[in-house]
Parts: sequence; C-alpha cells; structure tokens
Amino acid sequence: MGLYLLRRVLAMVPTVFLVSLVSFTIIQLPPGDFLDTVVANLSQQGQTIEPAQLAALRQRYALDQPMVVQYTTWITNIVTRGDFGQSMLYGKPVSELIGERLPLTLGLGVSVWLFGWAIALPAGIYSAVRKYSLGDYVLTSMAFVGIAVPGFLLALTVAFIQFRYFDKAVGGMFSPEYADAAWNLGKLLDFLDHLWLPVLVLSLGGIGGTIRVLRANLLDELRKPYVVTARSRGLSERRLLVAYPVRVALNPFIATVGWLIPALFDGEVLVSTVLGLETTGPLLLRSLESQDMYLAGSIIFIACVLTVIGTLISDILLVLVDPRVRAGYA
Amino acid sequence: MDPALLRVRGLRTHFASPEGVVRAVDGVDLVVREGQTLCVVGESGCGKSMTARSILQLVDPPGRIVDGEILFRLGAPAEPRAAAAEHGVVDLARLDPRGRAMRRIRGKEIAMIFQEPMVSLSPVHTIGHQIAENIRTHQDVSKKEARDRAIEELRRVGIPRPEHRVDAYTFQLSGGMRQRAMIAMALACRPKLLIADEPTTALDVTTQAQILELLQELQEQLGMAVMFITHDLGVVAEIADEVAVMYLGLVVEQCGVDELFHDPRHPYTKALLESVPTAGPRAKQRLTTITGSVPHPYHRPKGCPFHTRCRQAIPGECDHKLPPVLATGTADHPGSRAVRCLLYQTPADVAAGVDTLGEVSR
Amino acid sequence: MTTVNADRSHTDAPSGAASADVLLRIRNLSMRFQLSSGFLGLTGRTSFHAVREVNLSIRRGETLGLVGESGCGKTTLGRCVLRAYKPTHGELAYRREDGTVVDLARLGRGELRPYRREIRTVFQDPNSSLNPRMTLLQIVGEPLLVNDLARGAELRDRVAEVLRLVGLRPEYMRRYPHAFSGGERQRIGIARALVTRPRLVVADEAVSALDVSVRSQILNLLEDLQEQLGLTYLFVSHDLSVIRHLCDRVAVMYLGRIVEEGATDDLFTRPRHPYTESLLRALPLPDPRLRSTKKRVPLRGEVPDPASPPPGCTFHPRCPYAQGRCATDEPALIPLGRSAAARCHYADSLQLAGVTDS
Amino acid sequence: MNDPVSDPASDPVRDPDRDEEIYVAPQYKLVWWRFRRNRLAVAGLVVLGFLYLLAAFCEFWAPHTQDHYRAVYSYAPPQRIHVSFDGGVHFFVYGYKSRPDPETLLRTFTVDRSTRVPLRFFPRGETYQLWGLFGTDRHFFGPVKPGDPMYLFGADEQGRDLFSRLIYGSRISMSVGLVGVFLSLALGVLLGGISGYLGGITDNLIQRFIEFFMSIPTLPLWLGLAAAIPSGWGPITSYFAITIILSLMGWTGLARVVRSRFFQIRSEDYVLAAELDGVRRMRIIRRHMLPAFTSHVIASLTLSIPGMILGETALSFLGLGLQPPVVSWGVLLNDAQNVRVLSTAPWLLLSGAAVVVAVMALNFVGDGLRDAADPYES
Repeated sequence: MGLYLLRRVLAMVPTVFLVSLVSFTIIQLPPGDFLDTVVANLSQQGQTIEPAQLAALRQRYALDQPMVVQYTTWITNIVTRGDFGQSMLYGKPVSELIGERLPLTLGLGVSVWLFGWAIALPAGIYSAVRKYSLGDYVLTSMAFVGIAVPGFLLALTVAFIQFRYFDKAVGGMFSPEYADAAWNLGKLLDFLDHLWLPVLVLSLGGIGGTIRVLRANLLDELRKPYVVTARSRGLSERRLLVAYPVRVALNPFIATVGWLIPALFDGEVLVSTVLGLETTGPLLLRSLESQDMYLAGSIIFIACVLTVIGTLISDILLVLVDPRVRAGYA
Repeated sequence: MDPALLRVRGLRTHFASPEGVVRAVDGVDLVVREGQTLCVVGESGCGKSMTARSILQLVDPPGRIVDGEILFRLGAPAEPRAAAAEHGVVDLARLDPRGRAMRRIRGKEIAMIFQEPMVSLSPVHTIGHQIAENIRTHQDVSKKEARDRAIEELRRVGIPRPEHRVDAYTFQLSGGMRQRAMIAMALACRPKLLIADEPTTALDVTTQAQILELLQELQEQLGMAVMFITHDLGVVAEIADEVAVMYLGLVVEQCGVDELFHDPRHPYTKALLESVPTAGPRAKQRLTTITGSVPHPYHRPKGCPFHTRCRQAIPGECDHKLPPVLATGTADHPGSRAVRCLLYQTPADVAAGVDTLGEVSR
Repeated sequence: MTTVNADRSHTDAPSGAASADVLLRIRNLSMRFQLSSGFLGLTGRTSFHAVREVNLSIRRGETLGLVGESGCGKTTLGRCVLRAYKPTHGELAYRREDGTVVDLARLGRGELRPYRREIRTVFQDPNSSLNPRMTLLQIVGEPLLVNDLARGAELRDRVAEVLRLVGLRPEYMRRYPHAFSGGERQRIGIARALVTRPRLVVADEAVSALDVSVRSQILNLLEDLQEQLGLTYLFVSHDLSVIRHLCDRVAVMYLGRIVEEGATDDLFTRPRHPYTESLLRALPLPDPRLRSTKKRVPLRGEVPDPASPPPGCTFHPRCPYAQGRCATDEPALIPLGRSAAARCHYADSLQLAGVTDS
Repeated sequence: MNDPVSDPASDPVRDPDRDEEIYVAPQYKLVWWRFRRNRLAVAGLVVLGFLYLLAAFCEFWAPHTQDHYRAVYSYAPPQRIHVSFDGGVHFFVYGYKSRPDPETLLRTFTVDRSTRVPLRFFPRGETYQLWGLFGTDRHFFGPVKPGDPMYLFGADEQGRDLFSRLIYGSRISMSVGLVGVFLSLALGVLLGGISGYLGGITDNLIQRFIEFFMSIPTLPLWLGLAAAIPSGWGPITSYFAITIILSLMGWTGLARVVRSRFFQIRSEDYVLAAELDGVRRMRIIRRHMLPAFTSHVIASLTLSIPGMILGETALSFLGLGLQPPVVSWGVLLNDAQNVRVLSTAPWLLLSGAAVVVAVMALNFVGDGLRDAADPYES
C-alpha cells in the first residue's frame, strides 16, 4: 500500500508538469506579452508607467528571455515563492486574489457534493430497487431534466422568479447589511439564506447524472448471481441490498470523487457569474475578458492541480473500499 | 421408510414478457426424501434451475410462481412457525418471498449452492465474513464465535490452513477451493436440504470428483437430503438415490437410480441414455440420437412436450393430450416410480414396464 | 519457406508408423507466453510455457485425441497447429498432398495462406465463433472467397453443398446465426471448416457446449464426415467419454507436456501414467452399478501454477505413487510398445487401473 | 444456469409468421426493432428530426430574417394566434398599442383588439438565398403584409422577432454538436483505434494521455482557449475555432469507448475464425470488426452531442463564444444575462427552453440507441 501510494504520487509529477505547460500556453496565447497589454491599457486611460518600473517587471517575469526561460521563471516563482504573477486588472498579486476567493469556491464545492450525494444516492438506489414503479418514473424523468437543463439557465430562471415575484435581488453571498459585519447568528443565517440557491442550482445536473448512473450500475449488480446467493442464505432484503450490491455499485462513484472538482469548476463559472458570487469563476471570466493572462492561467493551473489531487484521493479511496483493486497492488 | 422431506406438486413458474408467456416450469411434481439424494437431470432450457429456485422463491421478476404447492416438512416441532402449519408442513409457495418465514427457511432449513462460485459469492467480502454472516443471520452468536465457527466449517470442507483462508476473497481462491467455500457457507447452519444447482459443471473432472466425494461425506455426517441438479448422467449414476428427469418444464419420470439406468420407462429417458457415449467398452459405433433439438420455450409443442422428437409418439394422441402422471405404489415408498407418458395406461403398466403397444421395454 | 527432408526419421517420436502415413509431425514444440505488468508494462515481465517440448504425430485418416484438465495447454497446442499462434520453438512438419513436407512453424503470415484451407478448425462455442452480423452464406462462403477458391454462383453452390453435407437446409443460407439453435450453429461451424475441403481438422472442445441429445448428433456427424471425406482429426477435449468414443489414439497433457500417449483402448484399460489413471478414476460412469467397483480416492490437490511448475516430474506433488527421485529427476517420455509412451520413471513397473468394462 | 428461459425478453420471436423475417434480418433492422420499442427514444427521434429540419431550411420556416428589426417594437411581448371562421379559415394576431413609460423610457405594450394582423401560409416576405442556390421571398408562414408586426415569441431590444431568430439559431446550435462530434470522432477513432490495435506501451501512453486530458476542468480551458480567439476573425472562422475547441475536449470519452470495444471484439472467436480462414487484416477490420462497433459508436456519438451544444451555449452566453451578428441559442441567451432585462422581457429565456428540448431529445435517442446497439447480446 505504501509503495502504491508512493508510485501514485510520483505519477502525479508528469501530469502536473503537463498541466502547467497548458496553463502557461494559455497565458501566452494572446499576441504580445502582458506588459504590453498593461501599457496599452494605462495609456488608454491617459497614464504612463515609469520605464524603470517596466524594466524591473520585465526582468522579474523574464519577459525579455526566450520562452523556456519565461516558463521556468514562472513555475519557479510559483513553486518557491507562491508568486503567481501580477494581475494587471486588479493591480494585486494573483496569489492574493485567488486566496480571497478559493475558500468560498471550495466551500461551495463541498456543500454541492454533500447535498448532491445526500439526494442522489438514496434516489438512485430507490429507483433501481423499485424499478418501473411510479417513484422510479418520477425520479428518472427528473434526472433527465436535471441533465438537460444547464445550471446557468436554471440560475437565471430562479433569479428572475425571485426578482419578479418575491422582489428579492439575487447576488453575492450576503445581504448588504451583513456584507462587512462581523460573524454572528444573523450573518450566518443570512449566509445560509444566500447559500441554498447556488448549492441547489449547482448540484442539480450532478444529481441527475448520479441518479441515472447509480440506477444503471445497481440494476446490473442486482442481476448478478451473488445477490441470489445472498438471498438464498436468508438475508433480509434491506441488509442484503446495503451489504452487497449497493456497495459494489457505489465503487465507481468513489472512483470519480476526484472528477467532482473539475465538474465544480465547470458549473461554477457560469452559475457564479449569473448569481454574482465572489468565487474564482467570475474572476477567471473577467480576467479572460480583459486578457489578464497571469490571473487566468493561474486559476486554470490551480483548478487542474486540484483535479489531479482529487484523482489521487479517488484512487486511494478505491483501493481502500475494493479488495479486488487492492489485490492488484498488494 | 424414508418419508418425504420436500414434495413439489404441480409447480408452475412462468415468465411474462411483451412477447408472451414462457412457461419455464409447467407442472413439476417431485419428491425429495429425508437423507437421500435426488438428482434432477435434463438438458438446458428444461427448467431444472428454475424449479430449484422456485423452491426457495428466488425467481426474479418477471418470473412468478403461478400455481402448485411446495410442501416442506419443518424440523423440530418446537419451531414456532411450524405450529401454524399443519403437522409441521409448510407450503413454501404460499409464503411471502420477502417475509420472515421464508427467510428463516432459506439458509437454515434449505441451503443452496450454485454453478459458478466466482460470481455467486460477493466480490467485496471475505469468505469468512460471508460464512459468519450466514451463521449470525440464523443463530444468536457473537462475532468472534461466528468467525471461529467459519474457520471450523472451512476445515470441514477440506480447505487447507482455514485460519488463514478465512480472510481470503473469492478471487484469491482456485475454482475447487471456491466451490468448497460455497459448500461450507451453505452447510454452516446444518440445513436439512441442500439444493445444488450444477455445482460441478464448471470444474475439471478431478476437481469434480473431489467435490462429489466431499458432498457425499458431508451428507453422511450431517444426515441431510440433497437435491442435485445436473445435465451429466455420469454424475447422476455416481451420487443419486433417486432421479427426476425433466423435459421442457415437466418431470417426465422419477424413479430410483438403478431403475433409471437399467429399466427406464419414458421414451425420453431411454433416448437420453442411449445417446450418451460411454467410457466403457469401445467400438466406433454410431450413437443413437434424438432427432432435432429442444424446442424454444416460445414454441412449446401441444400435448406431450416430447412428442415432436419421440420415436414412439402416437399421432393424434401425444400431440393433443398432456399425459397424466402415473405412479406406482405410494410416493413415500422407495421403489415407487412416476411416469408421464401416454404409452402407459395404468400404474400397473408402468410397474410392469409394458407400454400399450405391447412392447416390453428393454 | 522451409522444407523439411521428407524421409528424416524421428526416433524419439513413439509412432511406429511409416512416415508417409504421418500427416503432421510435431517436434519439440514449445509455446511461451509473456506476461507484463506494472507501470507502462515495464516493471514486471514474467513468462510461462503453455506448451513445452511436445512431440506428436498425427497420421492420415485417424482421430487423435488430446485430453487434459483446463490450463494444461491442450488448446494452445491446437492453436499452434492451426498457426493462430507462432510457436516459440519447434517444428510442425506437415506433409502436403504431393508428398513434400513443409515446416508450418516457420512460415510467415502470407506464406501460411495456402495451408489455411487445408488445416481447418471447429470452435467450442458456436455462439461466439459465428459473426452474428453475417448470413450463413457469408460465413461459410468467406474462406472460399478470400482464398479465391470460388465466387458468384459457384460459391453459392459449394456453400449449399456443404450445408447439405452437415445436415442443414441450403434454403437457410440467407439467414443469420441467431435464427439457429445451438446444435445447428455447431453444424454451421463444421460447414465452415469443411467448405475448403480440408485435410486436417482441429476440433477444440467441439461438442462440450452442447446438450446431450445434440452432442450425439454432432459426434455421429463428425464420424460420418471423416469416413466420407477421409478427414484427419485432432480432437481436443476434457471429456474422456467423448474421447474414448471418437478417437483412435489419445495423448494426455499435464502442465504443457504430453505425459502419456497410446491407442485409445489400451490407454483406457491399462493406463501407464499415474495422472491418466487419476483422470480415468475421476470420470463418472453412467452406470450406478459400477459405483462400488471403483476405488474412491480422488486425486489430491490442484493443478500447480504453470508459471512456476514443480521441479522433477511436474505431477509428483499430487502423485500417489511418487518416490524420492520424482521430486528431482525429470522423467523422459519412455516408449512402451508399438505406439505408446509415458512420461514416468515407473511406467514399466506400476500396475495402474483403467476403466473397468462392464 | 444457462437456461435461455431466464431472459425471455432476449428473443424477439413472437408469431411464427414473422420468424422468417427475423431470421434474415440484418443488424440494422434488429437494432431498429429494438429501438422502436423504446417510446421515449422514438419521441426524441421525432423531435430531433423536426429540429434538424428546422435548422436545414430555417430561412423558409422563419417569418422574418434574423436581422429584420423595427425599433418601435422593442421588447414587444409574444402574441397569440387566433382563428376566425368567417368565410373560410383565417389566422390572425392582434396588433399592439404602445406608449413609453415616463420613468423607464421603455415602451409598454398592450394588445390592441381593434387591429388584426392577418396571417397566411406561404406569404411573400424578405428575399433570401436558400442554401446559396436560389433566391425566393416565400416563407412558410407569416403576415399577409410583410411590414405588419408578428412576434409570436416576442421581440428583443431592437425589435427583432425572437421566433425567427430562434429558428435561425437552431442552425448553428444544432450543427455545432454534429460538426464537433465528427471532429471528436476522428480524433477518438484514430487514437482509440491505434491504442486498441497496437496495445502494449503505445496503448499505455495514449491511455495516460487521455487520463491527463480528462483530468483538466473543461470549461475553464474552453474559456481560456475561446478567449484567445482573435476578435478579428470572421464568423465562419470563429465558428470552426469554437467547434474545434469543443471537440478537443470531447474526444477522450470516444477514444475510450472505441478502444474498449476494439479489445472486446478482437478477442471474439469469430475474429480468430476469420483469421484462420485466411482473411486479410484489412478485411477483418472492415467486415468483422467495424460492423460490430458502429452501432455502439453511433450511440456514444449521439450522447456526446448534448455536451457540445451546452458548451457552445455556455461560451456564447458568456460572450466568449460566437459573437453577434451570428445567431445561436447561446448568443440569444447572452441578451438575457441581466435579471432586470429579464423581468421586462422574460420571453428571452425561450432560447434556453430550445436548448433544453434539443438536449433532452438527444439524450433520449442516445439512450435508446445504446440499449438497442447490440441486438445479439441477451
């Protein structure tokens, strides 16, 4: 097991390297380097920048050097100093900007994941066990709708309904009166009041998918002979279901816990933009619109790295729950 | 002498589908006697597996027991459920398949083993866990005790180093060892009847011999009855006390094993025996064959299901009338036999082996 | 193309027959498989011999049975003969119609093509060996078409002819395999094997998947066809009763090696290798009256892992007669009489029990 | 255990008269028969056929061209079609009465029951070139007088007819999926096929590469790439750029499907049988292997189209995908970003409904195809 872990962690290195290359490429895609963009932007606003300052920045990010050196400087700055570069849009270090928003993104992600599974797992199991019952039909059609309705459209619709019929502006995680207040009960309740909508909207697509996949997996498992064997030994239906097929059918989900992170980044960008949440998604979008490429590339890089880590966690979990996988690496 | 432990009468298990109804089991009668081995033999598609599953109500939808009784004599009179049933006999067909009464019988009174232990055992639990779970389902023992018992059971079925193998997963065992583990699991609660559904079909001959030997040993030790389902007449000759021959959802003949091989009555039984190549004295002689193949269950022939392939079929009779069961003696008597064939008109014909065409069989 | 000298004598092969009679002589044939594991398949590489130094002769017009438990290498040997695998070592000396002898083991893909129609096979599972997306005509006619043996109306006629031969109605040739029962599908498989008018047919468990009543039909058919067409069969099976019924000679395999070879009746009534005896003893006989006559001592243990076979005689850990030297010395194939041999140190001295004839 | 009885649904045989038809039925017929039994899938297929028909001849179906605008009808609400039966059957909509709101300066519309806008089939309207082949001014349906207001789904800010624009948008939105899927397919089949055919280290490397691709969050990367598309590119170039970006992310799943099917089929006995028949490699692939996985691949393709459609919609909605004057459902939704605008003109969300309908139809069809893909396995 220890050896397996070590091998897996080592295998991450090339992946992270590739991911950093991709992110760096994205930073480099627009014509000119980012200082050109900064200068252009500033001069548009009628400001200028000190040539000396410009040269210092140029040297810090090795912009006058060949691409390889630029990349090396970029990645070295990240690894050794946590310096992701400078956001010209906000005039702040990228690390600071992301540091402000990442906790909310991840918090939202965890809530979405917990809420999604809390709904989808029982629903999927019910749907499979009571195949072709009324409940199954209802859940399955809801799952289909959940998959087909894009999250941002749902967010838009809900926001519209709240605005039009409840006269409630949607946006942010806090009402104005609590935005800068210290944490207290009122603020917490206000936070929760703002939280449910994004969580609901973000989890819906995932719930639909999970229900459908779990139902299919479980139906496959329920057909397997070992279920009949267990039944022939006098186990009650409930114990039998939980101890055997459900456990096996859940394995693929444990294996894909890691994919939840990219899925979150996917959904979150749009929904947060619509709902005006202060997460990394809208930050990424704004940075892309204004070609603030250090910021954009860094967010993509961090999202990718988190995904790689998530995949690792998945693999470890899978080894822990499935003896067949464990035996393969024992 | 040997009273009936299980008596199946007129069992019908049907599968409804949009295309029509498949009558997988269609009027099966058979008897399993206490401490004896009944082999159910037949070709694929004859409904022998479904009969076995119906007994424990393990038929998956859209399959359903539509008719018949499955009378099982319960063990100790102290059994609380037995009080409800007349003379300690329950009709398993009338129990709720998910109910407590049925579950108390499964694994405790009647246990079952299957053809492919690899897929019939849980892939994510150790064999020890599964045996212990079986014990704890039916008996009030501690986890530790159940585990010790599981090791004991594994030792009994001849698994070497059981205290080590108790923590093995099925995929870590060889085919023979898996089948032994499955037997250990089935017998952990000392059932009175073991239903074995082709347990040696997937095994090599040498392993098959080991497993058959083991089953017979355990049967002697534990005094249980065995209902053994197979398509291999060699296996039948080795282990059976009595044999039921099935064809298209019907038992066409049930009798003692010696009568079956040396004095069969039903034309299908006769044809089946003749078509088997024997490892006995060899001559490159042609085998006697049965023409055609088993009809698809959707195209079940009318009348006697075998008439389409029967050499002795009587036109106008066999293709119309479903032959009734003719039984000699009482069903509880050893030496009694039952046949479903229009060639015999009275139980006396069956006993004498004279069919109505005046031909003395063999 | 390698040509083997036709009248080279093989003293180590036990067949006493004149070599002109021999259709295929297998010499020192070995087949080793590589197993790779680990990241990018680089870390672990093991290999095992599925077939090890096999010598065997198949005579024209006979049925040679190849018997053994699963994993003994009998299927691999059959596939080497068919050249589905390229043997890692050894020779497959095949005598052509005109008397020249060719070593099939050394031929490349293209060079093999002419022999593909002379050596044919019947598969075990008639369900998976017939392409469900092709009609009978396409399935049975394909070997004719791709080998430029016939096309158009002639192809249709030849397919119809062979279908009739195996007992199927030629009108069915537009149907797909799903229209047929298991036994009929096996007939289709046989028709496909025979349509090119082969000389040698390798039948790998050809009747094992069939029901008793259908199995006897197919066995009869195979015998009739052999007589009519002068076929030679290599019949691979684990079922001793079928082997005894069908085969003239039998070779018994254990862990990739031939352990005994002999005429069927001799081998069944007086086995010379302890493994053969165990196999025969394990065979259930379809007569309850023989129960008491059999010694009820099943073979101990299980087949060892072929990747790490035991030293000495590979059978010694399970052998009831094993002695000290069996664990260290590897026995050679000892010739016994005219066309029999056994790979056992004590093949001459052991008195082993065969099948008792009732 | 191998009782064929245990799965009676596996055999489509019903009445003996049909047997011969089934016996000689090639694969596509069997697939179709199985597909047909799935009602949702058939319904999805009908909707899909309708949508693609709409997309193919959008100029004809739409009463107006996509850019036809009349500023006076800015945010005019949807009208209902009425029927009158005096002297034959006549369709009409009521006209609008409007006055500007003194506060918001937006016009508010009320239905004017005194004016009727008569409608008819095949009216003359603006001229258009159908498929660049021939010009005509006939539309399927529209106001008798070309200038009359007809806004069945309401109007946008510039007074353009949302109904017509939705129909026009279907062309891009529905085709992005198709084109993208074919690009994905090309990549997937190529790499999956190489991976499956060569096996060994090549396979291993390609698999690692695919895993790497799958571990990248899709949308951020799409956004990154889409943002890098120069704004100067013309509509057609950027359309293809977007499609390529979408398909770059979609091919991995297909490659996996292709590879696993390939492995599965390669180990089938009938492929070995063909090899032993002396069939050449190319013929084995063409005659024995490809037919066995086309149906599966088509099913997977159908199931990956929705992802492409949603991707395009998302990108365009964010303003990073296709840009006006190009019309797609995503571009139309871009107008609906603001909740305040939405509260004035909620009908702008209708293009979202179109997306949902298309995606659901595709999912139903894909599911049905997947279930029917292998009629031989029971």
